[in-house]
Amino acid sequence: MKDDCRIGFYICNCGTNIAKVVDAEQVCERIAGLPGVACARAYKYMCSNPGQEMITRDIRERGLNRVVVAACSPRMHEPTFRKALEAAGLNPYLLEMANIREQCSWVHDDPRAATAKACDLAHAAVRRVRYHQPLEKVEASYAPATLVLGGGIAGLTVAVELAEASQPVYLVEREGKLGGNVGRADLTAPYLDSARDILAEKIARAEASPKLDILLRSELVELRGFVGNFRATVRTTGGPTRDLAVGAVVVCTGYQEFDATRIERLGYGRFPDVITSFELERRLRMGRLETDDGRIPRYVSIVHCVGSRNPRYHPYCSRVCCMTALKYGHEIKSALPAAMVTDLYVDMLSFGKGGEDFYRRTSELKTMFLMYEKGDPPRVRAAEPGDDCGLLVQVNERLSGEVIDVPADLVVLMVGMEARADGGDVARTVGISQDRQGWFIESHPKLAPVSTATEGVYIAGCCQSPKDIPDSVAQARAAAAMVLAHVAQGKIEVDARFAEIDPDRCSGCRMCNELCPYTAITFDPDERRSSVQSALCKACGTCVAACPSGAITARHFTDKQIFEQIEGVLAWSSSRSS
Amino acid sequence: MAVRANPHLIEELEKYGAQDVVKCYHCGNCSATCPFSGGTYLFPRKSMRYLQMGLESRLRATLEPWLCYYCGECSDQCPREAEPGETMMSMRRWLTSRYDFTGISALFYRSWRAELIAIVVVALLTGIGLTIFGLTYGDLNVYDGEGAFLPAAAIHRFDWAMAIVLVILLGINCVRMWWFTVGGDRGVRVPLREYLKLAFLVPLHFFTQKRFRQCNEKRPWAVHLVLMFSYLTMLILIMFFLHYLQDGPAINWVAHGFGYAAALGLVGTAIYAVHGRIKKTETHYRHSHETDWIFLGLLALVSATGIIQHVLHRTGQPAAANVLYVAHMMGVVPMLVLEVPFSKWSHMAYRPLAMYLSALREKAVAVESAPADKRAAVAQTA
Amino acid sequence: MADRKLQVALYWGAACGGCDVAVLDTDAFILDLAAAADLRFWPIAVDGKYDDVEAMADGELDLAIFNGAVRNTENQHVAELLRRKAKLLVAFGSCAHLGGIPGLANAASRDEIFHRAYLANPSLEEGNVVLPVTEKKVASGTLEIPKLYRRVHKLDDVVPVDYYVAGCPPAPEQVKAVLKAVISGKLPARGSVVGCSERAVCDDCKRRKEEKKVKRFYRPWQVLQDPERCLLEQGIVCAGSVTRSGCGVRCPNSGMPCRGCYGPTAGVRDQGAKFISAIASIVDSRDPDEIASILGQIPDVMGYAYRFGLPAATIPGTARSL
Amino acid sequence: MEFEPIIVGFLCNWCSYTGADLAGTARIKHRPNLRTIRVMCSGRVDPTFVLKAFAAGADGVLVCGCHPGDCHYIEGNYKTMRRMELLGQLVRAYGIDERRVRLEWVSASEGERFARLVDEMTLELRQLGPCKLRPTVAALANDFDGLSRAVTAQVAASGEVTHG
Repeated sequence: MKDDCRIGFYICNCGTNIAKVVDAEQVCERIAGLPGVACARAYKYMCSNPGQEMITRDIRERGLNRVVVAACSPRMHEPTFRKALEAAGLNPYLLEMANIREQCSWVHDDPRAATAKACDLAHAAVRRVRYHQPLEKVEASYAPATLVLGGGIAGLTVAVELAEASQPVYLVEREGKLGGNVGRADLTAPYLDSARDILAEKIARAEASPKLDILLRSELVELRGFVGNFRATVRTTGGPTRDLAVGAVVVCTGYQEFDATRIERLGYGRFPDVITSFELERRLRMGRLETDDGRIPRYVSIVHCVGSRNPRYHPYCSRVCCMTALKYGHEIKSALPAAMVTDLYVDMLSFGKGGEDFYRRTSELKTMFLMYEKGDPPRVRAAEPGDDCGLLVQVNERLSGEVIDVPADLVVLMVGMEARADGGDVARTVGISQDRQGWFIESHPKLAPVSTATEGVYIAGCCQSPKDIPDSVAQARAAAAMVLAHVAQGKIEVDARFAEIDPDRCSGCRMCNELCPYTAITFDPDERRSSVQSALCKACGTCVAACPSGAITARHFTDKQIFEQIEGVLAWSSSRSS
Repeated sequence: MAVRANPHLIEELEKYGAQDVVKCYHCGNCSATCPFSGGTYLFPRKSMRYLQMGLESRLRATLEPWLCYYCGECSDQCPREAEPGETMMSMRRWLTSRYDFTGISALFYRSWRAELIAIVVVALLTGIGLTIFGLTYGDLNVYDGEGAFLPAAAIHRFDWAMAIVLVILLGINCVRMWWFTVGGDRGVRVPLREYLKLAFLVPLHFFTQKRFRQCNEKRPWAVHLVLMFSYLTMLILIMFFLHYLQDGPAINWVAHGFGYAAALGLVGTAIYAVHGRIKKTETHYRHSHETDWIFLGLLALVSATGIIQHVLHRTGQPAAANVLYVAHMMGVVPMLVLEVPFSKWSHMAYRPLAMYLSALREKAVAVESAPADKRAAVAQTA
Repeated sequence: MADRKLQVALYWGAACGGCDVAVLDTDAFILDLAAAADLRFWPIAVDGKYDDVEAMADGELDLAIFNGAVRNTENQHVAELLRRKAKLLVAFGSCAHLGGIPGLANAASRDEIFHRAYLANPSLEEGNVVLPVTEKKVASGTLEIPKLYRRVHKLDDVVPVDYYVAGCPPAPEQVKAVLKAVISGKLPARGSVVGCSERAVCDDCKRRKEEKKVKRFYRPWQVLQDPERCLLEQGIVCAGSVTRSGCGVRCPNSGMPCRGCYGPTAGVRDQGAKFISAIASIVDSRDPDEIASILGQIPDVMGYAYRFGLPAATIPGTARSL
Repeated sequence: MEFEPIIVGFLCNWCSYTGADLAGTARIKHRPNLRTIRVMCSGRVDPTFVLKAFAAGADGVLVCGCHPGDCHYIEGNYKTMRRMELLGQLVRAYGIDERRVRLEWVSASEGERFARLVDEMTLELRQLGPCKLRPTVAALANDFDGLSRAVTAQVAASGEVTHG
């Protein structure tokens, strides 16, 4: 234990949120008796201004050099209290919080047990904070250029926004032309604007911008470095391989459509008149809405949720199919007024601006809506001789419990969106993570929707999750704004929490090298030592746990700090404490 | 076995007067507000759904439209203004055309012109026939007694002949209705005993309209009851006591009392309905199908000519009375021949029958869904 | 110091004798030692009694070298005795340092060990069961034998230790280095492991190290090894990465995986736990069943993890032995 | 009084700790037996921590991370999965019931699941009773005679004992 510690302990009542279950005074009394604790106080709202000032004053007047706050979750107010320490000139990392609200008073009823638990958590925090060290943040420069992966609607938007703000942009597109999946659509829901028009405007702006370098038939093969200082290797088919210096990367790699042959009963691939939504879009664009053998369809059946919201394929909603299906109702009815359209849906999700109105307008076209059970898609079979249609779609109608045969000449499958099959390669190359369905994960689902776990790498559009054009564009512009904010500053601060390798202890065993998901660990073959590039490190601590020489330290999560915490939580409560 | 959907079903129903069916999104407010909806008969929502799903065969088998009296609560409560009440009405028209084996009903409902032409043709035939008959066997100047232009006994025989034809036509349609809803449904087995036990329901509902009374609004029931009893009274008078009304000069005040009351009822309710439909005073008067107007027109015509010819007769103007009598018959005959089996008036048979059939279905369903042990117990006692 | 010869005692506790042999293995140096020091007590080589040691003044010995673990009352008695009489006490070899091979006894309970040794030993003659007792009255008085503790302890569990010499046994060069340091008086910081590296065996191992991803583990005899490449990368379970260097990479250089006798490096609290963490980290699979089957190829995890140091582990023995 | 086990929990910052916080904000009541220690990733959990917790008197250890494939640090939890597998073998060798060490995946949205997990583990540990590891640095026990009696009694039953 460090002898020179002067710890200030503060317990928050949080009005009655904490105090109604946890006896704050008792916790205060017990903590006050621990070695190194210079003062222990309870207050009604520690996060309030007077609460923070209490900490600041005590640091100045009582010479505190460590602070423990027992209050809400550190995910809530750790930044607040760190600022209070900074205000008094104390390094913010000399703070430790004990979570006695979310993980104690809010979830327990018995005051005795809750108080005992709060004591243990506070005790652990006090023991831990003794081994805290002042940490300094690291600063680095920020290159103005940005690499945008994917030339769909999201990528185009990011690139155009940045280029028109006079920042250099490299737009990397794997295909030979820009536009992505939007380029495959005819009209868009709910206002029935032409997708072609939407794209043409963006592409024209992109091509006109002198700051924008469009690299078609190209792929990112390697990304090294860290935020503000990336080196990207881009390979162009039949062209040069370039090494680009960029400050940020925006991933807009989009989605791929669900393979409808996977759901056998839909008959896709077996019946030529069972087509996907993209195939219908193509026919609509060509103005030839007819069956495979060139007849005018009298009955069109649209099957929703193909691959989506089905536990066997993808559990999520692909978000655009309902509106697109409704759009087909309009398009078919306007092209063929005599045709009858049937929508076989799971739930009609016509959320968002204009959505419900669009649904109402479609239903007024006498579209027949039949609901089927999630996980029980309709079954398509050839019609019987004498029927006035080519196919019969059998559906277990959910609202009525009836098994219904729907006549159809054309069956349109609303194939859902799925993460690109090679999304894992992209994720590994740029160092971001994927969820179980393969979508890229954002930093925070609500508060940081375009950032990722790798600083300087952003995501926008459908590579993050299925979304419609307005949402993709909004996300793309958000990502562009994030990049511009950093470019404007010209430099970045790297979090002080990262792993460090002590070169005097490293044995060069290379055990850690492959463990780092961010390739922050490099091995110097001459010195036979590994080292961590701090700006790349995200402080997960996986290498620390693995280092057989004990040479890697996780700043702010050291072995010693955690050992102290373990002993701290058990010292009073364990049935066999020594 | 799968049911075939008919995507054109809504379009077809629209020809019978359905409106805004597509607006319905099955929230169920209509069924919640309906005082009759419950148990195994959940409407109008279920029928609306059948309609939207294009399940023609299911819709044909349903009795639910007949259980509705169009109080209009559902249409008032509908958040989508989908007019479920009016849709139920149109379904009754459509069902009537399904029960009718001749196809005439379907023709009339879908084309008011066809109905009007049929009425005019029947009216003219009646007029011509009666005029020739009268001139051949009687004297235009004689209204009653010997040598009467249209003697009561002859009219009586004519009435009975017509009634037999009507009963046969309607009877066949009623059998078809039974077959569509109960008899032909393999899932429903009704013991013969129940048929007998519940048979009383037909006259009960016919005469009391007691179900109609359960609507929140009592006035439509009262108006309908007055109309129904007036009509019934008139029918009985005509079928059995025509000569009391026609013969003179002695006045049978009992028959006349009934006659006047019935005439008053008919005229009053006709005026009430016409006024209501013009001013759209009540929800069920908001939408008027052509057949509604034709029916009211005939009713008004028949009532008016009936009263006038009676007044002329009693004021001693036999020739004028006879002319009006022919005109009256030119209204009555089409009304009975066309309206009763093929159009709106057929509901006087279908409604009470529907009460009976729905009760039977409920009995059958109850047997089906009874717990196994209970069924075993029933078997043992049997 | 030059005018007075160094007063030295050597002792073996629960040990195999290998450490004493290691001292003798210093060849001609032993003669230098004899010239520079009076070997006052060394049961394996010199005749003597505990009474002789007890008769010494406290602190009379300059150096006491204790090898072997503390297993019974006698071991503890001598450890305390030497601590009192010697200025410097050195825990010599893996047993004194960490508990050593005898420490593996902590995997079993004392009852089990007793039962095995006296009742279920395959070499026992049938019907001839002899059980020891701690005290027996005979004509001349009471005879006693030392009492066996529940579990094996390392030396510093019993008495404060000044220096540690790691190894099973310590390499002769190391023995020389330690003795020379004491003779010359140039001593490192108290409590340190003398004559060793601060890094792991890998640091001194000349084998080539590349990507560590293992799909299958082997016993050394199950696979033809690449003599140039890291053994662990070849799936041979080598403890070199979790073991302090100083031995001269004796085992890996001769084609055998390191077994960990030098104990953990200074930065590691628990050698076995680190072994588990490191070895498991490099398994190349994401499928729980496959992971279980790959890791199931390592027999006797506790034996691998704590071959030389169970008494020094965070949990120094199994639930049965504690 | 019923035995109340103490469980030490190592929760990853991004999924499980957030999930535990969610249980709090949603006021999903659960047993107060868990003592949580926050780590950035379950991959930080050195097996030493688990052994240390038992040595310090814990009755159970719960390690929670993001679901496989959902790791905030891409694949830290896979390393945890492997370490906990091998650690499980060691824990068994130590004679500690495997049910005392649990690795569970709790996402940031699974407050309910987290609460259920704590209750479930608490109940299970109650049935198992206290973890029978004695304090690591206990006084040297000296009951050789007791042992002798136990074994002697066993052998006496077979009737062939000689004292040497």
